[in-house]
Amino acid sequence: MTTMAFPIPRPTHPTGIWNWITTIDHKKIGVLYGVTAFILFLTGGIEALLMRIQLAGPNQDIVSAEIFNQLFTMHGTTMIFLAIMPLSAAFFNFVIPLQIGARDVAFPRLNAFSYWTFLAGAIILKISWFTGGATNAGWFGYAPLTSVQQNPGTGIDYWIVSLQVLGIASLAASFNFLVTIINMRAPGMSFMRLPLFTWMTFITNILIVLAFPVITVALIELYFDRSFGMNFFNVARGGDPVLWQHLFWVFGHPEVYILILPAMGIVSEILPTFSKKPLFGYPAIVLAGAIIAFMGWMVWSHHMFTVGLGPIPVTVFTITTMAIAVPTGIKVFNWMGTMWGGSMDFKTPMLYAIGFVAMFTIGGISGVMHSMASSDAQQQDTYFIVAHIHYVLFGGAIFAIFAGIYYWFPKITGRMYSETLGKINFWITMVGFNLAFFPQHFLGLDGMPRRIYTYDASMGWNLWNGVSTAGVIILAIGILIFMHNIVKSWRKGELAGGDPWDGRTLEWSIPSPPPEYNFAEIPTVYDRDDWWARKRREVRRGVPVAGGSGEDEHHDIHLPQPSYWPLVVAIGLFIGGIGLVYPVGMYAISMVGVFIGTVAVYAWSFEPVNDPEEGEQAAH
Amino acid sequence: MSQEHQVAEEHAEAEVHTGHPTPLTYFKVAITLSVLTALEFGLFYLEWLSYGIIPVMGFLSAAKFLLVAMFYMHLRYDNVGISIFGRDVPIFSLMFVAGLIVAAGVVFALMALFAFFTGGA
Amino acid sequence: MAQATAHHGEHEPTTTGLNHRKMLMWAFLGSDCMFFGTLIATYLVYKNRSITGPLPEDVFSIPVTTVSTFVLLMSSMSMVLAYAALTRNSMKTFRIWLASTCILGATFVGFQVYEFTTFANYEHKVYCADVGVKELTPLKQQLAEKCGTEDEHNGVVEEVVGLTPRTNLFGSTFYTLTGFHGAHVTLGIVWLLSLFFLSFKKGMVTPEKNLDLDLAPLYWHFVDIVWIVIFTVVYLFGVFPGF
Amino acid sequence: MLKSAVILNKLAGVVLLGILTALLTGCTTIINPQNPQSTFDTLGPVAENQLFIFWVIFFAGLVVFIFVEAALLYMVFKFKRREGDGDPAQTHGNTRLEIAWTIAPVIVLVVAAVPTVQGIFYADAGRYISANYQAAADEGRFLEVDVIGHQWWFEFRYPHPTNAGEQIAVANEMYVPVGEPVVFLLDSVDVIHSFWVPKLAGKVDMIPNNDNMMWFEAYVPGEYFGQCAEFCGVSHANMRFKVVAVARDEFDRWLLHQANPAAEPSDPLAAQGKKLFRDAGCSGCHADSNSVIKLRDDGSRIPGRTGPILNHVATRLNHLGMFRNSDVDFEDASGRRLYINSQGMPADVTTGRSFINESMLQANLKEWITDPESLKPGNLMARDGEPYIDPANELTEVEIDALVAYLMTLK
Ligand code: HEA
Ligand code: HEA
Ligand code: HEC
Ligand code: CUA
Ligand SMILES: [Cu+2]
Repeated sequence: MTTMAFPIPRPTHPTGIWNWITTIDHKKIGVLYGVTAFILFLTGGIEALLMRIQLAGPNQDIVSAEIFNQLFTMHGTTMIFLAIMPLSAAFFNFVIPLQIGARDVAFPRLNAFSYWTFLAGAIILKISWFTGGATNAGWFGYAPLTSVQQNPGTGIDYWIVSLQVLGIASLAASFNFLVTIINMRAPGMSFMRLPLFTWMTFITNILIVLAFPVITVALIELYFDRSFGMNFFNVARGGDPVLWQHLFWVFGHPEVYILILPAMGIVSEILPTFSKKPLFGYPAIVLAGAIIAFMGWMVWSHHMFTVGLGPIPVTVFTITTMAIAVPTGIKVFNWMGTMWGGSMDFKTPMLYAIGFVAMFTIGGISGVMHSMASSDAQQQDTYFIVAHIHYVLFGGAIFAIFAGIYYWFPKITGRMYSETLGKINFWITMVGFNLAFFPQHFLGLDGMPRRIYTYDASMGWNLWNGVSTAGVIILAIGILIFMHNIVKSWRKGELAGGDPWDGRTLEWSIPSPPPEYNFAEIPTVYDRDDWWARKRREVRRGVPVAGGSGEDEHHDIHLPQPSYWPLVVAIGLFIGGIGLVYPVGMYAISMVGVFIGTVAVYAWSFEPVNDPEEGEQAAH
Repeated sequence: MSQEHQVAEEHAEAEVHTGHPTPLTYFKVAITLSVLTALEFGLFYLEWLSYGIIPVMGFLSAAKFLLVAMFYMHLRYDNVGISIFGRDVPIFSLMFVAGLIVAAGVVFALMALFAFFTGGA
Repeated sequence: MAQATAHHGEHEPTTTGLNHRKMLMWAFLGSDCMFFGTLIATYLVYKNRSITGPLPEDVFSIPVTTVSTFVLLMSSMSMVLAYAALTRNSMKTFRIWLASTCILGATFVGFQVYEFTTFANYEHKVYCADVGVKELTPLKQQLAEKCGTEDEHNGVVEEVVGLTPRTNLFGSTFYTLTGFHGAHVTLGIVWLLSLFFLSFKKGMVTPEKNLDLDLAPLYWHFVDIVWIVIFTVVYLFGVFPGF
Repeated sequence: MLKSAVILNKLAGVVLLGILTALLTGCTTIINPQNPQSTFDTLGPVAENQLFIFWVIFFAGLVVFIFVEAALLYMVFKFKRREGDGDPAQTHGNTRLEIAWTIAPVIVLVVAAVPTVQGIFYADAGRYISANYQAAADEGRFLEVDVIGHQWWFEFRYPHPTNAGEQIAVANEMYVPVGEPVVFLLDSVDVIHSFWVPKLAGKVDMIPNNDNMMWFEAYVPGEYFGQCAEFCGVSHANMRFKVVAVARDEFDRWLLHQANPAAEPSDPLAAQGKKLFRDAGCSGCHADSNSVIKLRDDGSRIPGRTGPILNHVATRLNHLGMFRNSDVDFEDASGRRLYINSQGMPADVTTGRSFINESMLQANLKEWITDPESLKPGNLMARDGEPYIDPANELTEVEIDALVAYLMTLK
């Protein structure tokens, strides 16, 4: 076959900044995702810190009401869309191909595109702080507070556009990982042998693929209302603000499972590894994950118990929501079954994983308390909810993400983090976290509404708000220690070797950091936890444990080459998106973005995919 | 392009094995689709059908939907199963039908919540 | 294990033997179901909630839309015939069918443009002689009240009450739903045209490399399927009183 | 593992355990029911029912919590890896056990669901009315109040006791008769608000065009805190109100009093204020002498003006539902704060008058009229009111005093 003449040669930067910009290596993209998302997590954390300082005492005036409203809206949006989701995506990128025994994801360039588009969306959201005010209607942006009449500035528009761009990034990534997991498993890696993290990623991506179009449509409708005077949520023309709530939560509830399922996957990897036991009830855990994902579609109105849906819908949603505790309980109990009788080694990842189980259970139980609509009538929109969300999101998702960072740190960097600092970090975080968020339960039950920028001294909320703020400061110290540990160890930690934890899954069978091609030879899988089983087999047969030590490099492995185009398409989206916020001259700016994007899409699809085919033939 | 090239080749082969439809089949399907559309159009003007029109039209459009999906989109033919929990799940159908079922569920649930069926508001 | 070797033997580069891009396409279609599902849900939820006219029964013309539906269905047929021609390596037939698909698709879009413009400039007419004989839509009943007043000319009352996306909830939901469908069709035409022109370049579109011709048709048929649903739910049921 | 890390590990574990137990055992005192918005001090049947359901799930949850956390702690100490340990027994699962821990939560949840569903129907106003309307109507008492949300204040409209087709409007402070169910019809003129009086009932949202309803009953006379619970814009935090529960006959007198215009001011300063109220544009947004609003012929409500009705503003125990006009520390025998200590209040108290501290009222009004923005950021009076946006029309000290003097006469 002829190789097409293509005007622009593919980039070939072995190192340096251009290497990172044009890379389509899933491991590097994973690192990019991780670092970017962590920085964004800090920005969300600083927003939270400001809120907490304002609320530390009654009647304080440190930030104004307007700023406070922007702070919590940006905080929620940032943490959910710019921190946890991309941090999970970082693990998808780095870990999934390694766990299933693949050389890369199914669409390496699409993968780079996802990352750059995510970055574009993040920048769009964050620059709105500096363009006349960020969005201020809460992360779920209830109509009609988001209408032009109520909210004439550009904050809401930035929020809409940013979420749309982030949606494109998430969807592209999810299609990619679905195909990767279905289609790039090593020989013998049947579905019931998939590592649990891969399973949960698979389920999460199905959820993303189905949930994001819903928010896309809701945001389109909102945008049309704001920009073209349409009537979707316009009460005066018969529109119903409750429709926005339904559309948002049809997306929003699956979204919270999108946040927690990867975390559950991470924990399901770490607990067996450090207990030296296989996961207890693997099929049950997988099935429970699938059931949670499926039932996640039937519960959304539990966010709307006070909306006045009528007693029958409220009863239905109460019962479906309560039912979700059952599959989740299956997971929790099976994790405990995994540890039971194990030989537990309390390395930092393990501490965080156990912390996850402990803290997530608290958040889950408070979730069940809201699920009973009668008691939720007193809890809805109070700090009791704020406590719930932080127990499941911080005590759940973030704990698991920290566990995952520590766990895979040696694999990613080839170096060991400092165990002492790791432990200190864990305990400070644990104490700070509980101090910060447990008292919020009390505040909520004492009637403190959420989203208030101030409160009166006579309300009896002073003490616990003060404690909560103090807890956050401790928490922040913990996070600083974490950063210190990571940065220091990355630069000069001890060398880790390929398999520091006596790992179970395939990523531990290769050197750390993994070579560009991952596996010199695509492994054939005979067992669940194949690497662990292989080691034990070999020990039994007296063969020295191989692997994890680096092997010969001179394989004729052809890897996909870097490309400029994913970045250029993302730039097109960025410009196009900004143009939607400022519809000057019939969307002239957007047209520029669309033009750049279109040219780049064509260039992308004509770009020769990679190596000449002779090489490929030879490889087989 | 090589990888895809190969796949395509394998694929064409596979289609031969599974008895891919001929243009004649496609043509027959097209005729059926036209007839069904004509039927819809005709039935539409039968006023005595009253509310009966809803199930009838629903059925006809579902039939059209299935014909296109099965034959034109080849769901009948190339739809390899993967084994999950010991069951063979045809993967393309799974992907599409998952979207379809959830979408239909959401549409109906929202209609019920907004009292569409009970004639409220 | 089973599926690793399942379908096509050892040489298969993918686990299932299915092509990556085709699988992505199916996942995308599943996702797009949710996209249109949400738009349709919005349309249905807001049905009968518009405060002012015009309503579906005022503007829709079922015969016209039946014709455009037919056109789109036929484009699906010519699409699949193009695909079949390509696999048989008859490039000429292939191009003919591909071009006719584009033309049929463009015709459909043309119908939509026509529909939108007539709706936007809709003129309601009531022949006063008909009043009482024929059932009138609420909007026309309103007009009929003007019969016998100065607004009546030669036994006819008429008024331009265009339907735009701003007019009422029906306008907003209808144009958004069908507009996004139209945008999908337009995108499909661009894709097919690209393939059409590429097919003149040697080696770009060949029976062996028919991959794009596997994806574009899938997309095209999906858009067709969506229209089947829209035609029934929005048009046929839309005019049906009591739905 | 490093030695220091081991010690740290242990130490921190103990500390954490201590904190957790302290928090748990302290629960009852930690959450002080005497706090004005505590959900644990239920003084009406709806809140009582909701608290009962909370306790049901709380104790169920507590059992689960203790079980999970205790098991975790036990395992952490019991199954710790020791030097030289080999691989532990490789168990992959246990079907019986797994079935057991699937079924156990199901049972817990089914048991908890029963009172919940009952509670949902109990709190539902529509059903409550149809079940109780007749009885209440027979006794001639069944109060229905329209509650209308505005950014950022509450308007309450009572049916006129004698004139059918008329409503009496008040703002930010509402009275209800003790021991009687009251039904609220919830509406909003702008965005979504939520009506919440924690000690009497859980919240229900106030959504434009959505005809929501709720009901509650106050067991004891007193003053209850209410708060808007749905984020509604800049001053959501300051959107508060009060519910004052009084005996039925007092309530009736209060309502009639609200319906009548306040007496003409005799004091010259106040008279000047009255004139100014019109000239400075206050009356564009506020009604000052008339609380009675006719309904439309079809029974629907006529929208009021932009601002709260100020007729009888000087009888309110709180300014804007949040700043106290009264230094009486309402206390009942058990020392519960903020309730009107009343086994039937003295007759002239029905209007709240004897509780009002005139100088506090005056200071509050003056502060508000001088600079509304500082008390309630973003509020529409400061945003749109002539005297506040147009420096040329700015009120002078004297004018403010006159206005305050006038408002003080609106008793
Ligand atoms: C990671 C995210 C995450 C997760 C996993 C969950 C999990 C759950 N959530 Fe949560 N939720 C949020 C994130 C999450 N939530 C967020 C962000 C909001 C607020 C949105 C906003 O308003 O801004 C919210 C709000 C929210 C509400 C709305 C409250 C309100 O606004 O009034 C409700 C109501 O039902 C609810 C319920 C639940 C339930 C029942 C679960 C269940 O899945 C929990 C199940 C887990 C367990 C129960 C623990 C383990 C189980 C056992 C040990 C078995 C035995 C247990 C029992 C018998 C009880 N959540
Ligand atoms: C993943 C989700 C997530 C996470 C991790 C967090 C983390 C935190 N959240 Fe979160 N929060 C939400 C999701 C999350 N939140 C959501 C969805 C809402 C609802 C929003 C809404 O109502 O719309 C919410 C609302 C919310 C509120 C309620 C606001 C209100 O209703 O008025 C509060 C108040 O205390 C709060 C506090 C915090 C705090 C203190 C943290 C802490 O854990 C943060 C810890 C991090 C840090 C403290 C940063 C560390 C930084 C440094 C150490 C500085 C380093 C500096 C440099 C390098 C320059 N959050
Ligand atoms: C643009 C409309 C507008 C104008 C003009 C206006 N007000 Fe107001 N006023 C309001 C609104 C709105 C509120 C409620 C503010 C809130 O709670 O957010 C209010 C509240 C008040 C209150 C408190 C009511 C209560 O229930 O405690 C007083 C007193 C008051 N205004 C007096 C005045 C006086 C005196 C003037 C003239 C100088 C004036 N207002 C002019 C709109 C206006
Ligand atoms: Cu009104 Cu918050
Ligand atoms: Cu939820």
